[in-house]
Amino acid sequence: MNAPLHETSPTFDPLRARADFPLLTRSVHGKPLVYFDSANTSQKPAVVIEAVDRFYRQHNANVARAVHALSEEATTAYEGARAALARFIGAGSPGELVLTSGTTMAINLVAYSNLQPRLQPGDTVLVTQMEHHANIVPWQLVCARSGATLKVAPISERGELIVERFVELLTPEVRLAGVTHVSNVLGTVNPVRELAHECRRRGIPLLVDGSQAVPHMPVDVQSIGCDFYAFTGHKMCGPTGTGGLWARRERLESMPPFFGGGEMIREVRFAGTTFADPPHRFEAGTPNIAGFVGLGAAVQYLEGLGMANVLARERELLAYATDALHSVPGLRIVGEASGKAAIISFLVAGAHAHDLATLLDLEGIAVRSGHHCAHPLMQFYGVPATCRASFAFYNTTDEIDRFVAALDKVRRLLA
Amino acid sequence: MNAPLHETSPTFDPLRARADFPLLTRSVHGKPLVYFDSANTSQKPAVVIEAVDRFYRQHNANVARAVHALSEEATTAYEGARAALARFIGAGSPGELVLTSGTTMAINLVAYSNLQPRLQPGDTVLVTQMEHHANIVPWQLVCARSGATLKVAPISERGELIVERFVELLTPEVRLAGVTHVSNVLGTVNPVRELAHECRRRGIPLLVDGSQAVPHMPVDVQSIGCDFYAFTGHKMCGPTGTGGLWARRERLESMPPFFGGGEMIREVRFAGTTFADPPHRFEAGTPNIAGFVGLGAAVQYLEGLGMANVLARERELLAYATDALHSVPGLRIVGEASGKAAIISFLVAGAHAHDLATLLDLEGIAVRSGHHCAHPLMQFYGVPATCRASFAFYNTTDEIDRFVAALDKVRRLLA
Amino acid sequence: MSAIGPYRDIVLDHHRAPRRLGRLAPPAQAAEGVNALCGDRLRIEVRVEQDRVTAYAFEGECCAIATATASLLGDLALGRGRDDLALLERGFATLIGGGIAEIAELGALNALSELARYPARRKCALLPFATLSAALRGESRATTELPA
Amino acid sequence: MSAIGPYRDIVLDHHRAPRRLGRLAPPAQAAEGVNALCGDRLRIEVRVEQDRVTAYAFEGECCAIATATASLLGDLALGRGRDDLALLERGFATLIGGGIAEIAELGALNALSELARYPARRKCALLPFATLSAALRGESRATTELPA
Ligand SMILES: Cc1ncc(COP(=O)(O)O)c(C=O)c1O
Ligand SMILES: Cc1ncc(COP(=O)(O)O)c(C=O)c1O
Repeated sequence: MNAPLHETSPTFDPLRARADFPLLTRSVHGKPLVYFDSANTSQKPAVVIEAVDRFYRQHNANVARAVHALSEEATTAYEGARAALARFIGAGSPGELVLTSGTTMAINLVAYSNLQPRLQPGDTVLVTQMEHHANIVPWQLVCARSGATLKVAPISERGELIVERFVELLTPEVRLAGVTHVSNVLGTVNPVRELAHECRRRGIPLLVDGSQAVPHMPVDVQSIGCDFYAFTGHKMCGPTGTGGLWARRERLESMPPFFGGGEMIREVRFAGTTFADPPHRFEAGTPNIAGFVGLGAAVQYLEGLGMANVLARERELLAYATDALHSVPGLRIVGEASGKAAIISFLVAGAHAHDLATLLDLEGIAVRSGHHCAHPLMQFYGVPATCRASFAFYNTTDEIDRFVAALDKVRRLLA
Repeated sequence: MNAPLHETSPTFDPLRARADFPLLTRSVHGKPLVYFDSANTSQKPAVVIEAVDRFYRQHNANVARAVHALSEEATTAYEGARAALARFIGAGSPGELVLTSGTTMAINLVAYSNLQPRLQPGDTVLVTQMEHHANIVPWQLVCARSGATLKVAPISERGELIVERFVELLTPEVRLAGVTHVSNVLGTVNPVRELAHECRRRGIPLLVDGSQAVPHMPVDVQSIGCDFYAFTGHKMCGPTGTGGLWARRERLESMPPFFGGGEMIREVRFAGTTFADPPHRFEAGTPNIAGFVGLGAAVQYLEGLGMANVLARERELLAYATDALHSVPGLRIVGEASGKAAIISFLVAGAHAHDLATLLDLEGIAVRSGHHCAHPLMQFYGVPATCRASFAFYNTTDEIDRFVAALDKVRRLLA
Repeated sequence: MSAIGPYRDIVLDHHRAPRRLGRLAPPAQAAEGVNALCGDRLRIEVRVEQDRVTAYAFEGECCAIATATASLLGDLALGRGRDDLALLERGFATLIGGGIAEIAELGALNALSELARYPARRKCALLPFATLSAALRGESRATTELPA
Repeated sequence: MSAIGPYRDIVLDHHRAPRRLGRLAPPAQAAEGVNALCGDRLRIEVRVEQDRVTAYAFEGECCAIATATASLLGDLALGRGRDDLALLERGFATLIGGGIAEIAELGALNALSELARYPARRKCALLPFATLSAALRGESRATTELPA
């Protein structure tokens, strides 16, 4: 559990890592693909694709339901993935990790099973101005049912959380705080340890949305000290339809069941049903078994690279790209927090984000344009949309050069 | 939409179909595998495995979020799968089909979003004695929150729903009825059209659990006439973590959002969020994109076989197996409804179900033992567990011969 | 870099120098078109006399595709009636949906036919059409996102 | 067909003819072991004198693995104290978990070591142990399903 998983390894070779990703050899509109949309979803290394494939060809069966050999194999693989994930994020034990279909479900589970039963009229939930809709809308939905309200901690123009204001807003009627570890639009890395400390002092549970952190840096949920940590598999080299909710054991134990069905029960009677212990209490029905087998392989792959190496490599790419973009006239970077992650949102004077993205796509370059599921953040900056280039360790400085050159052409075309 | 998808085709060749399933060539404990656990999860044809693989290697991107080419391809593939599924089950349009992670989530969605807001103390929900936990526990959970209760329609010793009693129980305080199309333990095929007719006459929404029907027979939700139809992808040759909820458009439109997050919104503001139309309103977050691409391929595969052929072939296997099992001394089949599906639960005098299953597994034969997520049905028959052999079109009579011979050996060993 | 994909020269030209930008003096019929998800927002005003559009103006914050379409649509709309325009709207949707290669009556708007290959951007080009037809029907708002 | 997998001859023998089946005359300490999910259910009664088990009986509706284990456990338990049995319970769990090949003191119970390859059935063999230790601790119920 305490193995040094996140050591830098002298053997990390970015081009070798890149070669692990079959999709990156593709072309688009006749040009070699430059994939700068990893914050949306990451590409998958061959080992992950093959793990899913192999599961279906050799071990496919339902989990925890039958005594036959295939079912044992499937259960071992599925629970093995849980254990690998738990270790990867620094959980105290696999029993603290509920496997979900992604971050969105993880947060909804907390909203409906942990928060809603405690929520009274007049209570509040605190989030920040930079949250993804997944860390806003579930709280809005349960607040609306309970007469509670959502409060918003402000950010600076640079895109940094104003920590003192966040702390001031941690007033006694706050029942839960939700903050993203890393902003999917700004790249801002929030000081989640400090925030968790402030929350814990006040007895307020803190949920950290780790969607953009787990794929890009060493994460240790226990040393963060939060109560809930949500993340999604498809952004961390894993299959779609996978993710997890880590929670302190006490929290999980006090949460009533939410989804009903097979696997989460101890005994079903029409006169009254008793439920399994966590994490199974929260995993009703047949899970995405093959997906989690793939996610287990993704974790092993990332551990092999070393998350410190991943972080270091992506910092290099970020610095290189930030520099290069400064040469593009009329370009403004949205989100300039110090120590940010490898995500660059930008605006170009006189060019609409969607036009930029479509024209870049015609050059083979995939960036995302739009609101990035963060309407309130767009409202804060007073823009309908931004373009976003987001990097992963498998990207290269050559790709950044192609991107910046294309952006300059495209900008001139639209001007 | 009205193409004759379910015609029998003279070219259906069971052994050729079997060869489409890579896992079926495996051995277990040194013996060639006999997989008789398809009611638990089906095996996957190579075309499905390859569709998932190909998606990750060539088209992987998030859906409906970016304008770049990969994202367009992913969105087209994902929405194409929705359309194929909708057509396969006879939906009026793809917009009536909410994609979920499986039957369990589909039923929970109805419980929390459709039923709970309408439920008052004194109201009831009607289910049958033969339901899977997925069609019991969600109703219990929302009933418990609302002071409503669950009523149970009885079955006969043969395992048939007593239709007159079901109809009598459709009293005015019933807010919803839930019935399985095909029992996963007994193989009983319920007269869902008739039940839907009786429910509709009384204005009671009917949810049909189609988990065991869609994979094994032509299904046309509109001609059934129910309000909700839930099904799961992993039992119909598709990937894990996929499934769907079909619902009448009026029902979906009147349902408030349940899971919050990206994709299901129109506009998020801290002052108040507006939501997308169905089905997207109910699909928060990044879906299991690759899984649904695989499920689309599964539908195409099943359409290629012809569901009428599948049904006919499985009826042959059922008749053959039922006959053969009658030769095993002390064996009793649980569930003898007429016209049943290819599922045989059985008990052997003096032998515990789990011992039978483990010993059969040592002979390479995978059957399920246990309560099959149907505790109340086990209580009805007064047994803790049964053994269950469930067949799919890819099974053979040779396999049945091996199974029956092994069962006879095993029975004698335990006697 | 020159004209590429749906960004043909005429499209770029109308994006850079939109025609009939602004507002009409009353009386006029107006509607707002809003694609909240992508952030396009425009206002179209028309004057209708004897069932024909006799004046057209628009303004908004839009992408190049929507702006150019709104600009080109002015030419098309003038002198035409509501039914005629409804028909052309359907024709335009078919064109950019890839259902047909060219529709003579759409004139310069045929330049947008490349959108057949960019489904995510079709709603941008449809927004001005939807907004115009809302204005003609006396409705105040239109969207081409998430067709109900 | 003869002995196979975890169903060694001695296991089959104790399944067919369980020893010490029934109940004890009072005074006795008893506990119920229930694995609701798989349906195993047994009752173990013991008499303890001077910290040692001096009598043992069991009954129940169980699979062959649980029945044979409960039967073999009687031999093991007689004459032993609670701490000693707790140690052997841990040893047995290690044995059937594949952590060790044989534990001399477990005697005939070593026949169940094959369960290392059948994880889903381990809880069947552990149930009699857990039930015995519950009885010795003065608790009334035990389960080996879903360890909390
Ligand atoms: C009749 C029935 N209903 C519901 C389910 C639950 O399906 P899932 O586990 O895929 O959600 C099953 C299968 O496990 C079933 O057989
Ligand atoms: C910060 C953040 N939170 C939540 C999510 C939602 O993740 P998912 O769609 O996988 O549930 C995302 C990604 O879309 C994200 O970037």
